[in-house]
Amino acid sequence: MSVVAELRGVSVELGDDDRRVAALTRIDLQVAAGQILGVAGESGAGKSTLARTLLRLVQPQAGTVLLEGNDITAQPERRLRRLRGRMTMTFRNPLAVLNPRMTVRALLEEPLRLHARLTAPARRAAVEALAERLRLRAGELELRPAELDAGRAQLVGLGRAIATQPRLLVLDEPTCELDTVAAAEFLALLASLRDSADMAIVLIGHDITALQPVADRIAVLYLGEIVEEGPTADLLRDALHPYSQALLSAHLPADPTRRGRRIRLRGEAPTPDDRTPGCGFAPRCPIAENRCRSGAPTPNQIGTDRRVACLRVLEGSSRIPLTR
Amino acid sequence: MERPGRTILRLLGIAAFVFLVIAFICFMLIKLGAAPPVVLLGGPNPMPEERAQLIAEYGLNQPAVVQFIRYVVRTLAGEFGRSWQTGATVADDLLARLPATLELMVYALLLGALIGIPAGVAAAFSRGRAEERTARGAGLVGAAMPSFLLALLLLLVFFRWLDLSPAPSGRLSVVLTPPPTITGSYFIDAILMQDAAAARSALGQLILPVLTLALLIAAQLTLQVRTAILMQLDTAHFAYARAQGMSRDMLTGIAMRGAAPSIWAAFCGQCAALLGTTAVIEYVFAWGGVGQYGLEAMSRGDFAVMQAFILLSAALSLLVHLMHAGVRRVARLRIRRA
Amino acid sequence: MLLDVQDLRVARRAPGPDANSDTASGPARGIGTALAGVSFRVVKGRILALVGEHGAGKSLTASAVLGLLQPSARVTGGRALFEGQDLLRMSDADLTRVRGARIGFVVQAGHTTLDPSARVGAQLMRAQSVHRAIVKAEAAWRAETLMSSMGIAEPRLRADAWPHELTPATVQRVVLALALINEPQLLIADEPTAGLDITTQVQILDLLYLELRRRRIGGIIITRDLGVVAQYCDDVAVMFAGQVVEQGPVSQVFARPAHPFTRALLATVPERLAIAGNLAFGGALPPAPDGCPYRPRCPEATERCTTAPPLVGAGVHAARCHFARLGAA
Amino acid sequence: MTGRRIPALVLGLPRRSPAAAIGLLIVLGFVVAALARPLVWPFGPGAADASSELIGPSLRHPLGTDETGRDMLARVIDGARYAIAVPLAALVLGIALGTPFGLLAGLAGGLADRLLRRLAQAIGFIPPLLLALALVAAMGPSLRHVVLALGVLEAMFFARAMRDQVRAMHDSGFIEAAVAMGNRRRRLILVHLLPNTLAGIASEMPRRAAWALATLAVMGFAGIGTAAGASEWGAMVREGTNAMFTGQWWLALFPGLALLLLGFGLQLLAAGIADLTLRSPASRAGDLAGATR
Repeated sequence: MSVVAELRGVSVELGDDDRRVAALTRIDLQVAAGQILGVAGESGAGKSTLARTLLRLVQPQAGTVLLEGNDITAQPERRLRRLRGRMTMTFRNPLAVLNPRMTVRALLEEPLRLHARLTAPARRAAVEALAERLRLRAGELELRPAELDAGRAQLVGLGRAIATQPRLLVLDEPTCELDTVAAAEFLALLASLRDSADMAIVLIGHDITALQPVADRIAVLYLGEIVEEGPTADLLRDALHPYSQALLSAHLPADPTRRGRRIRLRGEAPTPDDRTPGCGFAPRCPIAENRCRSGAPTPNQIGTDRRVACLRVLEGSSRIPLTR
Repeated sequence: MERPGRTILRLLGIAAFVFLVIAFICFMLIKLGAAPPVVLLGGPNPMPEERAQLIAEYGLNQPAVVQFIRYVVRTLAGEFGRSWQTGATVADDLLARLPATLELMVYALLLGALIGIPAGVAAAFSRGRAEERTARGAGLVGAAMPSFLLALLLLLVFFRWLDLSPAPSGRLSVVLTPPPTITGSYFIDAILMQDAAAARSALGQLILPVLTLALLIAAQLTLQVRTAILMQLDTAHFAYARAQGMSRDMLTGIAMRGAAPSIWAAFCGQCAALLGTTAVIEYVFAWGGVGQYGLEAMSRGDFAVMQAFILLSAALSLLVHLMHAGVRRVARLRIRRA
Repeated sequence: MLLDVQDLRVARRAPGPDANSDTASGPARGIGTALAGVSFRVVKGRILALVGEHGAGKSLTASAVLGLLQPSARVTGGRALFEGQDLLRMSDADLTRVRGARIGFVVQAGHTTLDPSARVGAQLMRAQSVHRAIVKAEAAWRAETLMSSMGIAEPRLRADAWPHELTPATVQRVVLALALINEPQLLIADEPTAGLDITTQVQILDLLYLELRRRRIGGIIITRDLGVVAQYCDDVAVMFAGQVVEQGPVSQVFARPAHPFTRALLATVPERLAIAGNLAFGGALPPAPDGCPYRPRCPEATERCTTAPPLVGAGVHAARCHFARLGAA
Repeated sequence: MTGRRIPALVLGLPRRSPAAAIGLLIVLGFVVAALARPLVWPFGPGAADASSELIGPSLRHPLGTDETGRDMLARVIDGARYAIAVPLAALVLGIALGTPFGLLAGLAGGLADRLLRRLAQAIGFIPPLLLALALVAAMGPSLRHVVLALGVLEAMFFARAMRDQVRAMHDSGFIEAAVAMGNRRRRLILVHLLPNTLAGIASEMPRRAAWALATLAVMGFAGIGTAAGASEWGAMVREGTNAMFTGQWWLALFPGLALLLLGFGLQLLAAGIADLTLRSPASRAGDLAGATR
């Protein structure tokens, strides 16, 4: 398995000169070809910034961004533009990212026009093939964004992203505006893509459980830091970071016989403005100790391929006792 | 949060910038002129000594930059030159005519708001019914109405046909002597002096020009207020309040509160643009205010007056802008205090 | 019986030219969103979930029951008996006395419900004075008490806040308080936690659930999240293309879904989602205009499905399908 | 709306917005009248006829004649040429001058944008009507100067409108998506930005034309820039004002009414377009939230 995209110690600050806010702090992340990496986090965790950093749409203040082993951290936009067919993304709000004056056909054609040297008939054929892969219905190619619903629009967005056969595909909360059925269809399509095209996929969402059906690995983001990362099955079975546990327990199982016991967190998901020294999760953590409020934990390797950033994890005391 | 000293400095900086830009435009009016500046400033046939004086005063034989600096300095000192039409200094002319214009504008604004705001509110609340279409149609006709045409129509009906109003011959019947200046408003001054005849005449003269201006203002305000309120009616919180069973009065209150900033902005916008329309109306009614003075200067090429008039109009709208921003700031502070 | 909706029908014309009309988004514009005979019941002290896809008519049903339809839609038939009185035939003045007083409601996107130019406390007090004569001090006291039981810390301080100063979760708590302040018998909540983070979502839902139970209020929760249905609701009505295609107690419907659409819906749940097989839900296919509307997407459709399916019932659990699988287990 | 073809859009207009349709009809009516007058009306605007001076409205002269016996209907229709051509030219000039500036300022952002905005704000303190009058008064009366002055002021408006559109669009999703896709700057502007921003500005055009028309008329009425043409409506009203009070009301009234009608047509068109493009935001918030009655 070859690593397609990698972040090494990446920190990103956003905002203007008056007020800078740390959106991402010391992020280490790898995603390999044929793999789906799920990234879970609530609003303000830095999910969208992470997506944009992977594609170098955002310039990090520190660290290295690599695509297929090449450092693209300092590449000028002119050079990056040529790579934009190899690294693509879809967006949260699928309807807003489609130019309202273009037809679905033109929208799907655009990436090919920009990145593939094809003759007009070849491009046409490629669009038709793409439409078939997305299972678009007859006539849908001639519609405009205003005539699509969110589910279809996200499908078009996905088509635009995979048209140039990218190496890296980043999906920023692709199902957050979709109905359950449309979302399930989208994920099924995504899984089939992973198997057929050998690309690295980063799937971002706010709920671990929603990522579970397709993600091979999951990273949990809190206040711009990765608090836990590991194989999906391990993380679901035995989440080690208190926040991952809380996130998992907040999921509502669609099974009336399973009345989950819940971890109650204090307060709301904070914004980067409210960042306190020490562990970012400490103010809401049910098992936080005094040392958590002074020293920031660094990610610890647990087992062969898990990382957890919690001071209590090494002693094996990071599990929160469940209460109802 | 904000240091007052810095804010004041910033405001002064902006004011200086605005002044320079406007002064530059006024200065350029002469440079744009087809005739030599001496003619523009001194009239078609200036006397030789007048000529020499003008050249010295304005530095007309010096580089343009120097001329501009001189112009700025003179303007800041309140020297606007002489009108070759009246022979008096422009500053004196303007000061003498300003009360007449202000009187007209203030009454027109009050009456216009009194008609326009309720009409706009009523139009918005009767959405989809005949009342709304009537109010909106009237607003659109008013918006399309040339100011002078409305004035002439009113004169035709009330002066020529019905003979209810006096001739458009200024602020007072020609047979009366104006009251001594106290506030500058003939009507109020006449009342203060207990001069019934003058007061009645002043009021009679006021009615038609004020009505003309007020109708024009009201038409625009109706449209703007209607839009502002409609936007409130379309908000989810308004729908929610309505669904909760609030009475019509409460709902009106909610919509008005929400629309208040927009309505205030619309009103201030009307104030700021009013001098232009007032000038035309003064011209029709031979009102003798600064508007008529400025307009006639423009049509005859009296450049010193023209420059001063443009400066004055900008100063007025700057004042309105400050008033608008000030009130908004206070209102927002009230919200932020919580 | 708190609310008994029988065969509710709503017709909707395509949006006209005037700016004030509504616009349904997406391809469903003007068609397919009308209600074709919706029936369900809400029992005192129980919570009913209304689930279905976007455009199935969930919100429209709530609007029709509350008499809050857009001008482009109108009720063409059916009854909605609330404590014996038909809401659909009530005069506007009578309806006004019901809404906000005996029926509370929470709408989608709660933050837009609050008046941005009034303090939170004032809005809570205003909502009380609409329906009864009340002394200011008492109204304020009740507002604070309710805010506090909605989990808002320092309610007195918060009552003085403007809506824009509050976090989304606090706003939602205020919206809930607003819906409950007149002690309604029925609460209709349309996507009460849409857009909230999942850790705050459970906080809000727990509160709502406890409050409904404690006051023995009947509830209708409109949602797309089957987890919400499973964890917080007693009964469920599954809607598809303007019809209730299946209804019954949550435990029975989830254990033995009788309608193919319900089965498809339940299959989308992450825990059950079988990604390996190439799942075809047919989500993009429009409903059929006649016969069974689910026919185009139904893997089990036969010739018989071109005729309108009957409501097949076994006790409290019923489904609108020729081949409904009921009560086998 | 974007999906519809132009003919369908025009044919469907009366149903979708009666206001816009009526407005369009009025404006087109003036255009046709101005073009077709020589073909259908026996009198010319300049044909003086000593035998028929100052005749009131009659069958032969529906709008009467002036003091030199010229047919007023011919003159009023002749005036439509100015009333249409001058605002149109000013609009074209304003868009050609203003939009590039607005586009550049909007794209550049930062200091250049701030400076231009402050500049526009400062100039904006002078009431536009007075500034237009002063510019023409300064440059001297000629049709070219009138168009130039109006065009410059329209340009300021369109620059600002374009700038706001670009800034708003810049933050919208599809521009970011286009960047993420690797669009070149030029393609970004020409394919993605410009068509969408121009569409946003288009709805303001009738209102701006109405402004230019009204300002042109005031120039004529105040005797500034009368070189615009003897049969310019504002100038005709000015000439007829005194006659109005001596009984010949038709001299001033009919050109004035023509101004009102054309202006009203433009305003209707603008209002209609605004209705068509602006949909109430609440209608998207779901039924319960959107129900307003």
